[in-house]
Amino acid sequence: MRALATSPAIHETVVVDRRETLSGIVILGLYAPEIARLVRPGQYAMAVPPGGERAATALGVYEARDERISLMLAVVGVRTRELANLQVGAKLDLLAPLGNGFDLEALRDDVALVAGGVGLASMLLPAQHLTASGRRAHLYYGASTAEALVDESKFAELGIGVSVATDDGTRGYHGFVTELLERDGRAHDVLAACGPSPMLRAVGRIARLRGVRAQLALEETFACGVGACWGCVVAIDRSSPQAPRFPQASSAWDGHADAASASEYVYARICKEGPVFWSDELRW
Amino acid sequence: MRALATSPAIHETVVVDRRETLSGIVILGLYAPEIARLVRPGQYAMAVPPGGERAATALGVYEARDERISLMLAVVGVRTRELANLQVGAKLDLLAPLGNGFDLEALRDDVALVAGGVGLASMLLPAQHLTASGRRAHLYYGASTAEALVDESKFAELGIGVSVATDDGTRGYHGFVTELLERDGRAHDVLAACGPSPMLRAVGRIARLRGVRAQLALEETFACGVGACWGCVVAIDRSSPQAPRFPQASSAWDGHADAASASEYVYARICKEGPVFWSDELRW
Amino acid sequence: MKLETHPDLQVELGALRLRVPTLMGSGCYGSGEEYAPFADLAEIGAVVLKSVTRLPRLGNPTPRLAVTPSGLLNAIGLQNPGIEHYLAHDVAKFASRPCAVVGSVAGFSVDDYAYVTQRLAVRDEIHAIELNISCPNVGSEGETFACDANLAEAATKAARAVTAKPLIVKLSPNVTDIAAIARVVEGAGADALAVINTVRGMAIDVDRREPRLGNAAGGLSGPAIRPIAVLAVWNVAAAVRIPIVGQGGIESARDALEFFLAGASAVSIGTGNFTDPRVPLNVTSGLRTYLAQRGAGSLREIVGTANPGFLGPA
Amino acid sequence: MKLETHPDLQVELGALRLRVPTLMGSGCYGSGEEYAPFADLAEIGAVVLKSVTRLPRLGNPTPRLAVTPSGLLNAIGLQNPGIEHYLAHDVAKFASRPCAVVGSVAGFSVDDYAYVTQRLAVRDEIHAIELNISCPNVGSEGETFACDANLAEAATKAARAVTAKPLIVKLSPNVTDIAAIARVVEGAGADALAVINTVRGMAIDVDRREPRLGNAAGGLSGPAIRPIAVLAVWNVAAAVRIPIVGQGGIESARDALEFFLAGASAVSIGTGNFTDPRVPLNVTSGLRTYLAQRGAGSLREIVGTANPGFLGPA
Ligand SMILES: Cc1cc2nc3c(=O)[nH]c(=O)nc-3n(C[C@H](O)[C@H](O)[C@H](O)COP(=O)(O)OP(=O)(O)OC[C@H]3O[C@@H](n4cnc5c(N)ncnc54)[C@H](O)[C@@H]3O)c2cc1C
Ligand SMILES: Cc1cc2nc3c(=O)[nH]c(=O)nc-3n(C[C@H](O)[C@H](O)[C@H](O)COP(=O)(O)OP(=O)(O)OC[C@H]3O[C@@H](n4cnc5c(N)ncnc54)[C@H](O)[C@@H]3O)c2cc1C
Ligand SMILES: Cc1cc2nc3c(=O)[nH]c(=O)nc-3n(C[C@H](O)[C@H](O)[C@H](O)COP(=O)(O)O)c2cc1C
Ligand SMILES: Cc1cc2nc3c(=O)[nH]c(=O)nc-3n(C[C@H](O)[C@H](O)[C@H](O)COP(=O)(O)O)c2cc1C
Ligand code: FES
Ligand code: FES
Repeated sequence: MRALATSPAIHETVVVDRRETLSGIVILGLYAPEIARLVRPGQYAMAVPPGGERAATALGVYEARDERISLMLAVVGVRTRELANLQVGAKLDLLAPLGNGFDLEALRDDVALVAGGVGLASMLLPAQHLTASGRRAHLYYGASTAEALVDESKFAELGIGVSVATDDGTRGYHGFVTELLERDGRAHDVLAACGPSPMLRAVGRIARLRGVRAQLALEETFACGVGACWGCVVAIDRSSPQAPRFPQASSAWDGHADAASASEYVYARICKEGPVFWSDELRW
Repeated sequence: MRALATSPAIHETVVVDRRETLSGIVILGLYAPEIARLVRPGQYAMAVPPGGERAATALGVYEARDERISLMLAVVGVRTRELANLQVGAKLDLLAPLGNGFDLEALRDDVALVAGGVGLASMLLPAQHLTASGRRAHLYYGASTAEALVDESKFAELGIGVSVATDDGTRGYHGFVTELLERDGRAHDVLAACGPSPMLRAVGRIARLRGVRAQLALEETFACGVGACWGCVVAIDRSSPQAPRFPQASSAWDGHADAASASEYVYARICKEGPVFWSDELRW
Repeated sequence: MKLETHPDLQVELGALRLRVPTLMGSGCYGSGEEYAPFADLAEIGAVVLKSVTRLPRLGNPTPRLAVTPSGLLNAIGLQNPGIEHYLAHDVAKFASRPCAVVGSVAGFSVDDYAYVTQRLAVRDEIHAIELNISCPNVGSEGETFACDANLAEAATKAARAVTAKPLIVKLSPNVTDIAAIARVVEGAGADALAVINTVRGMAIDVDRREPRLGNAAGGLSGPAIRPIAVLAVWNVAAAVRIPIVGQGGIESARDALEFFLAGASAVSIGTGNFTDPRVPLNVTSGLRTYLAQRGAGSLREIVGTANPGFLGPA
Repeated sequence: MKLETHPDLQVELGALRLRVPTLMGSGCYGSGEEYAPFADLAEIGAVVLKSVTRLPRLGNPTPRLAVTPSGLLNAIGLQNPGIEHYLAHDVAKFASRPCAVVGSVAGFSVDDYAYVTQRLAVRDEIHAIELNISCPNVGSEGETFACDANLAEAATKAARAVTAKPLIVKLSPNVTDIAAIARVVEGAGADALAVINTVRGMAIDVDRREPRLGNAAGGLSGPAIRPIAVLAVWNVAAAVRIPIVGQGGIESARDALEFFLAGASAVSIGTGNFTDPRVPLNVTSGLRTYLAQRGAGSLREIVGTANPGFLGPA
């Protein structure tokens, strides 16, 4: 996506609000006036671990309003557990805003927003932006079970239709959200999605079949989050505007010997060139 | 000290109360009926780290009453920080009660209790026991600064005299608590002390000079806390009843060669044979 | 009773058959009784006893422990009463353990290993011998037996020659090529390999300006070294056919599974017990669930399945 | 201005003089500009650039990172555009950095090291060369240069022969005796040693039953390896007289001090930047406080003071 003119920095924020859903998802409200002002839809923050000893954690900026932002956390490992345990009053330092968000101009008239799990965190700001600029959107939202579906109402309040799916059928469509999207009759000009990789791949396939384009907000294990370590990459078309300038190269560890073996793709950094990519440019 | 007939176990406790002093010492109140019933003065608990990934932490049992106990925490490293961050409602698993506490019968008529820093945590139960059985005691209590002196009132309430010292002179005697003890006119039959090693060594020296005995509750980095790893040892007189049965041995890594080189001491486990030892039996 | 809900966790390390594939690491579990109030020893596979030497040893000066990020440094220095006192006073008690008992032998010369193994292995209370070859050899400038293929081979052969009991040899990660040492030790007659012992390390007290351990250097254990241990197992599993006891930082069934999938037939839990004595039981129950969920009838079915190079116990 | 409140933190690595003794680890700090929004580059000693090879390399398949207890596994696979593209498009930009710039050279043959060093070292934007010898040598069954004294010596000599710029050689901890390698590399003409590169490791995804890294194995960094790194510095400092750049898990001034007291003249921060980009500045300010509190006029005064075997830079 196009580089945005926001300048990231380290911000010292404070937890001012903490919600925990039945399914254990935690939403941390933070006093963070500068981030709230600067952040664009689809950008993220790196949360400095309060106890040190591990890399910072990448988190989408979920809400941003009135000097506050919020983060939505699913506990999957030690880093997210440590963050989810933060209580009101705790300090949290963030590197933000980071990455290139969605290309909002390219999200034209009728947009399908597709969210899987806490991928929802990256969908609210785009939804607000789309409705504010008078465009139509519909949210397809999937989770493992009914309890794990959170905050749909925030989308409905924007006047956005919401269709939900659960893996176990406890609410809405019984199955994956991408199956729901496929079966759904509605035609959309463009898709925008955030969620686990298999879901994003399926969204890419659906877009191809429908002859529309899809913007995918990718997730991968990050270390630096600022483009310094080349750890968070995804294979992308050499011709993509997001592809790093890079001569033809070999792909193997013994690459010293066969630079001639050209490859069609190069690795782009999700944290820097992304996290949002056009699905038809990915080679994954 | 003599082995006590309490049987340790793993207890699942819950934080029911949390106090934090100005100097950052945290006192966690726990619902732990069995420990409250079983614990003897000078025993300790091993706190299972809520996040795993590190050894359990040894903590003296500070208070015990009405199905509750409390722990007093000074944050010195990652483990104590993690525990000090626990909030009311959090679960905490404890291996307890552990170790041999003070030999209360040997603490005869007039006892000087000497506490340094959070060593105070191991002094309240003995103080309660002594006053309940009609014996006299006086508390000498030292800390770095006035703010770090906590809960003296709990001792005063028992009718125990309290003399305090601070390293920076912000309250009480300006200097080490052991200097205060030395200058103090009062004669005591016996000393009982808990605090940092240098303080305990000084208490041992004072006892020797005065011709009385001292029971010292030692601290050392623990790993298992149950006598399994031999990591927490202190050198002790071979003839002490607390000394492990052990043939004469060499002390060096190349001990294969010179078992004949007899030593006067052996290493006893602080967690198992202790944590309380008679100062005149230590060879440290 | 459906097979899937009771997957078979049995494992054989040479002739040592264990009901469950969990051993308690040498030096970390005492003789078992220390942990009896906190864990049901009938539910663990074996306790590996603290290493014993020919002559008594006082052990290292204090401090012997230092906590590091997700790890523990130790330098106990093999404090033990020596084999004769051990045989006379300690070994008889091991008969009452409701799990297998593995004796651990340490030494400073090939002759030490032979002598102590022979003396210990004749006792019925001892079901198998583990050779802790991570001691310096006094004959060759303090080089560690486990860090030199010739010394490792000699110690293994010496122990093998004096006992028919199952012989586990414990390898050190502090080498350039652990697979090469493993191959030599297999050839010398080991029935199984313990992979890995602690990683050399040091912490310095910056206030006192000296090492935090009395012995200066020590051995690093715990979750910090798990990735190092998993790779060592992976590499050894592609080099030998005898079973491997994987160890280093195991605190959960998922941690243990990393070792099984890399090619370990059993696992050992040391420092994990210091975190929580329930770890060994959590591991076995978690393994049962994992296998049942995947319809596997036995642990054996998944051993080495993540490792394309896995040779497999013969 | 009292001397004690402004202790001298300067360090010399051969002819490379740094105002403050902090280098940013190769591969962890990009070319510096990535961290410019978060850290004042004028306050760091040097950025060590991502390693560059003779030919372009796409790098390893994904995933390339896995988080482990207090550690990070990486297998980037030296993704880089190759020396020619690098010289043509990237190097000129480094001139604007307000700190020293150290080029990092990787290779798969002795000739690679010589060639890339020569091409890179002539550029004024590059103030020193670090030789990353942790790559497999294709000529000898994939053995790593840093794990074989002969290969390490050959690579160092080859680089030394083609440049007079300060030459730092980066050693691997994955060896039986790092001090022996250090001695050979010193003899081959290195001006300084970087100790240590990452420790080999692996993590396995037990759900998918395969290694979590696309490359299977990777390098472990971060606080988990700090004790391993401190001991490596301690041992190397007793074996050589050239300065040592200590690294492995540094996140604070206290962490850095462990390395200085063990015998390092400077430190490098890699993974610590991923924890918090303020780590390098916290390290220098913490060092100043530590020295001032002890009345030390310079960092040099305390280097190696915990290590009785310390030989000291000549
Ligand atoms: C741009 C971006 C935006 C993001 N936004 C959000 C957001 O808004 N909210 C949010 O909750 N998350 C978000 N994420 C994801 C979040 O960053 C990760 O979930 C987090 O970094 C995980 O860190 P951790 O240490 O908790 O888990 P890790 O320890 O890193 O574990 C990560 C995964 O590995 C698995 N795992 C761990 N150990 C093993 C093992 N032994 N075997 C097999 N699998 C294992 C875990 O179960 C988990 O699925 C985002 C990620 C990116 C890149
Ligand atoms: C029987 C017994 C009873 C105890 N009772 C209590 C009690 O009631 N309350 C209480 O608060 N504590 C008590 N302790 C002490 C407590 O167990 C320890 O303080 C705790 O284990 C420290 O763990 P940690 O991980 O927080 O610190 P660690 O990380 O283990 O650090 C311990 C010490 O090492 C220092 N240190 C860490 N890193 C470095 C470094 N790089 N250089 C130099 N020094 C360093 C720390 O500053 C600290 O002083 C007791 C101990 C024992 C043995
Ligand atoms: C305190 C302590 C003492 C140990 N003593 C011995 C020993 O005597 N013999 C031995 O072979 N291994 C010994 N070890 C190594 C462990 O058995 C184990 O191999 C190692 O710690 C790695 O596993 P872990 O991370 O699960 O602890 C010891 C480890 C620790 C932590
Ligand atoms: C993501 C990542 C990439 C790295 N890339 C390189 C590299 O290209 N060349 C190199 O010499 N070292 C590389 N390293 C090693 C670091 O420079 C450093 O020596 C090591 O990580 C130990 O220090 P640390 O714990 O502070 O990170 C890399 C480390 C990481 C974590
Ligand atoms: S996480 Fe480091 S480059 Fe993306
Ligand atoms: S801490 Fe293990 S024996 Fe005391």
